[in-house]
Amino acid sequence: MNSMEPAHGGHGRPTLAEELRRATGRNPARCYQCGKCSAGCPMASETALRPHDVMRLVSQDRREELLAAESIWLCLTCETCVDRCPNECDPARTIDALREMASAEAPASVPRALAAFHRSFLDQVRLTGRLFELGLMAEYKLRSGALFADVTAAPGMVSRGKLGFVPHPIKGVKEVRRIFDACERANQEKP
Amino acid sequence: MALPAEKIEAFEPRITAFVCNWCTYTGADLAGTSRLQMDPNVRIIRLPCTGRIDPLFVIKAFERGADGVIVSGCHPADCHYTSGNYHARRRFAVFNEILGFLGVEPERLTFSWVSASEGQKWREVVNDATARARRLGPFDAFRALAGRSA
Amino acid sequence: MKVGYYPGCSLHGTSREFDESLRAVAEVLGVELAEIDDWSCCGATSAHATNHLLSVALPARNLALAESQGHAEVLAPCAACYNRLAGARHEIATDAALAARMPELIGRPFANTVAVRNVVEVLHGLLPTIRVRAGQPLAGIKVACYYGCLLVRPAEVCSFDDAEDPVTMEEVVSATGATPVAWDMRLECCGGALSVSRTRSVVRLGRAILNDARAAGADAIVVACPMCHSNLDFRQSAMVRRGEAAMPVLFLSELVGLAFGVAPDRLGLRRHFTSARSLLDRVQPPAAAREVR
Amino acid sequence: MARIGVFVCHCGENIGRTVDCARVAEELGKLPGVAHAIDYKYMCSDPGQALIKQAIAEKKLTGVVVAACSPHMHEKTFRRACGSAGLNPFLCEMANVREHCSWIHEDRDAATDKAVDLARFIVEKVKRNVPLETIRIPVTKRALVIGGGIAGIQAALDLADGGAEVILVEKEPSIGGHMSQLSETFPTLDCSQCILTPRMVEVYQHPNIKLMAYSEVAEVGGYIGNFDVKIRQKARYVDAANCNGCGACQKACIVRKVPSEFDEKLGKRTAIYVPFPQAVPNIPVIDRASCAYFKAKAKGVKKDACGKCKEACSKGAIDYEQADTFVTEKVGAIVVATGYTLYSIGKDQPEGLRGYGEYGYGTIPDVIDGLQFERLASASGPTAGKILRPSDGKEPKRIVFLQCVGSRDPAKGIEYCSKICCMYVAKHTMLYRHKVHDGQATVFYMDIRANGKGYDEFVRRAIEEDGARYVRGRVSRMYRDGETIKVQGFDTLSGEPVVIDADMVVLATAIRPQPGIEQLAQKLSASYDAHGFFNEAHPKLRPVETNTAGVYLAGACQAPRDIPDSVAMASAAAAKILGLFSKAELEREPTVAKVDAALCAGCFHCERVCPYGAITRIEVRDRKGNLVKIVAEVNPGVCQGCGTCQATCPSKSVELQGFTDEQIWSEINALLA
Repeated sequence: MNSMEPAHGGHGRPTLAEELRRATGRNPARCYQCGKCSAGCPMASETALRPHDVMRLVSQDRREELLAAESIWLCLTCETCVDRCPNECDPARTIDALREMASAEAPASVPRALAAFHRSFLDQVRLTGRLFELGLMAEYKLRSGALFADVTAAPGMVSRGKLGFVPHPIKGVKEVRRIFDACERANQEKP
Repeated sequence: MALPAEKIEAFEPRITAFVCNWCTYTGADLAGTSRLQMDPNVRIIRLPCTGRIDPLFVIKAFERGADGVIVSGCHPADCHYTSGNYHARRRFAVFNEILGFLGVEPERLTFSWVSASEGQKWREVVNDATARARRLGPFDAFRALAGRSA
Repeated sequence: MKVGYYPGCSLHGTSREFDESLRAVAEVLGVELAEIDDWSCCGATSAHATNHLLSVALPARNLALAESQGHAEVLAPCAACYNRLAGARHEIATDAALAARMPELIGRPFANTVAVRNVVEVLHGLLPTIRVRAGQPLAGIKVACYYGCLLVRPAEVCSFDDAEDPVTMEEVVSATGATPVAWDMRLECCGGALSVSRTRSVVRLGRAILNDARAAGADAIVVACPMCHSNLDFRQSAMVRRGEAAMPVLFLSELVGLAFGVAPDRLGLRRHFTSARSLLDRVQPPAAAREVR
Repeated sequence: MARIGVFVCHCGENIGRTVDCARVAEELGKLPGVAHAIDYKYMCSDPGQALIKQAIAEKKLTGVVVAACSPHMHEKTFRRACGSAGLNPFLCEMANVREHCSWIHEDRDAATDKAVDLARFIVEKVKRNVPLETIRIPVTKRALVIGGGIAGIQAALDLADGGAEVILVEKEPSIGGHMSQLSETFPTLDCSQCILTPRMVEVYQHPNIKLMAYSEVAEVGGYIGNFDVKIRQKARYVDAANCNGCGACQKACIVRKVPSEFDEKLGKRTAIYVPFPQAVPNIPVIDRASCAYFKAKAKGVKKDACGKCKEACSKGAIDYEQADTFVTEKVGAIVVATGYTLYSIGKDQPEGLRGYGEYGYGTIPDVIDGLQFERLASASGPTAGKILRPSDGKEPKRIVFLQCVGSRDPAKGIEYCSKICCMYVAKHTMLYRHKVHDGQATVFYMDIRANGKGYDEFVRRAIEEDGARYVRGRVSRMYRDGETIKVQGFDTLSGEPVVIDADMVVLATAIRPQPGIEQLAQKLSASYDAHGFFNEAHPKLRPVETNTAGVYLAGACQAPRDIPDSVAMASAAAAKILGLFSKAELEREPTVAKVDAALCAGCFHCERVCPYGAITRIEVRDRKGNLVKIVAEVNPGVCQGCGTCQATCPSKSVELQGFTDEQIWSEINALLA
């Protein structure tokens, strides 16, 4: 093995920690498991894996387990963990990067509701350049199957003038679509 | 400008090493007590500290027939004199660029840290520098110049 | 004073009253909000969670637009937009390789020169004027300033105030004549990112915030984020239990507007799901001289 | 013309096996200036040395080159031999043909060629060697100890008992340092004051110790054996010679509510005060900033300024006109024992540090630090040893202790471990339980570092016998909820978030060097690390020395240290100094730099690069006394001989003796045979 190559986890590919270090610019090995991130995490009481658990599994190279975990999709990206981490780790950014990897490598593991939400959101933006919230809701409900979950919402929204009308695409919508394409291409080209 | 293979065989480069007394000289001593065999092309000149090494020494060595030069001292933070090696590092970072300007291939100068416990590393430095000089061939730019002016 | 204005999608939709109240307040303060022509969505949480490059490129397009339209700074009232725009700006400023890629990626020249401001920061910069223009209508009203997370974190991006002990929103509220209360939950996340997809988490988090504000004696909660607002306002009926009083949730610009004597309807207060009536009843009738044209 | 003798050693077979020693001698003998060249089986043996001595006498040699083993092995041997034969020892040098040649090569021809080269270089060098004299420096057998905490006290007593005179300088009104504030000490729980105060009195009474309390080091000049130290004695406004320590002035003082530094602001003192009853010396000082007399004077009040203490003093010792005085002392060695200060979590921080906003920046009442807890637990403290909350005087039934506050927290600016907190927190939980039997102590920790004799047993005892609850995790946030403090943490061992209601919180804040340490280090030309701790000369082999000869370290000025460590360092420093003082003169190798004042252009690049501060500036004047120029001069007592100045000097006017440019050039010139 060439010593110049990045660390391997004994399975012929870079370790998860190494990949995340490249993606986030922060070294996951800095985590010393003090738990301060999890102590301040607003979702800690609901998730199976707390931020420090995620960092721990990263350091143990438990890729499949992490990418399949629902917990990474429950992060609110409130960044409390980032600001309070004593050792300058970035659990939120790490979780973001894991989500990206999960979407690419294990799309089936992405919780349906969330995948639907993000997909609907981005499709809206790609389509018109902006987010049209009524459109988002309709599409989200169709995709997630949660057709009646928020059924109280829309009528009140409309009567309060909150949802507006279906917008025209912005002038630069083609520009926005090009950005989407370019970013997706760049992601696929990543080793 | 690499030499053809048969000439590489015949050419024995001369290499001068300027080393500090406390780390690299002692590391080379350790290589000796450990009987680590290495290329016999390197001649050591002992100085108290890499901080004492004037870049002009290096130019002078090339002028006097060296085909390669090694400058080696204590690792950063381990200098016997606290900071001499830092001054050396700064000096040689600048000097490296000047070398090219002078017409000396920068690969002919090796700058390394070898501690008193790194006999093995000293052998690698010596063998690498020798192999590099062998590949680059004799350095005769100065010699030609000296011959003309003499 | 003229400032580039990036309303973002929410202010054109569910948080229309944020836009309306902000424009009304800006008029009184003599601030011209120059909307960035042809702005597009910042990508918010969804780009952030799925494609990091996209989450930088989408804001970058808007910053490039602002740049080409001659703005030195841009106001992004929505905290999510602010966070994404400021975050992208910071990331590009600290990553030379990323900066080099940007123009090609977004198909525009881009020098990353535009500063990103949030609404608290901008109003805070106008404190003396607010003090002068505010009458006494809010005297005696106690307000819980809720920062949430996107406005102050991460500290290296949102450096306009101390991430753990911010004071700017309280100072703006004091300038309006209302009284900020001391409370503990002002920096805790309301769960905005899961607002649609996981309502029960949002209810749990929101309830804790409402309870703490109530315990601190607040008459209303003031926010500067459409997501916090929609969570605490729209979903409040699910958060409160029988017998607990409703807690009006106002945008900071709405509160400032009330202090200026702007009519509640012009501030969009009727669009709220949780009635602000209990609060409006306590607002002193605005003096005629203060009525805004 | 030089007459060099070359002596080639076979080292039994060690050299002779691969190097043709006879050929080396023969080749060297052909060189111009070589008057004598022989080879011999064992040059270092008595007969070998005799050969050298004999040749020096018979051939009138002007230099000797021994081609043998490493100079690190036998340079001293051969130089001594030359010296005894009447040749200046520094005219003898070695060529290393064993470690650097015979042992690492197999090809006999190549090895022999190389040996000839190596010896030739040295011959060319020795031709340019000049006789050098060993440097002798007189030693003043007095030591200065800076800092009167336990480390300074120990160093002063050890030195004084060893017969050296000592000047002990302490910036506070009394010696005793932080140790005098402690209640009981780990791991034995013996009373801190009970073991410390006798040592303080001993310092005061020791005939060899001159105690200068309420004083600071202003300037340091000179070098090892010969320092000149200027000391500022701050005005006490009390005449020490007349004061009998009766305390009447303090009873009379009308300003009674100044927060006491000794009690960490938990207690009060008067404006004229001694920090604590056992203070040494027991002489009060007037704190100008809070004194009614000085305040009135500052406002321009002409008469009727307070003056109560002056009226009360039967000895007439109060002197409002007293001013700072300066004295200069000559000492041969200096011990730095300036100790530590505690990091505080407040918003205002020195450069490079950040406070803890998530813990309320120190604004939440009843959140105190470790030293404050020591004062609460101390029988001589403001609560007479009762554990009471500062805010309302109630006894806290639930105390939470937080370890690693500031320490091991690069995000706040400190990455190191403060070393003593694990132990004193365990001690605090014990003291608490011993005083509040129904109280519950909870400790948030990351790791327990109890690596001393009896240390781990001590922590176990806190947990097993005294009921301390240890939670492994850092606290994310702390906030006030009525009278209780909510402590929001995470138990990483059970994997659960925890919120603990506390009546009081004690923060084990990081140990930092004393403020102003950088300025002191600069005065001493000693180096310090990124945090301001002094650097030891070598982390393993020279732990109590600095890289400035004659300056030593003891205690927490070098890194966080507990009492046993500090005392051990102090005794070690004292032993080093007593060793230094055991000689009438210091002997130094003459390998030091020397400036040619005629050539020096006064650019002072050398001054900038010298790691030892050995360069001073001197004025060159003409015969009429007019200033011609300012040039550099090397202090041979301070120079360690690295030669960095010489390589840096643009005008080539500084030379390292023994390694002059001429000597090195001639070695390089010899590259081409």
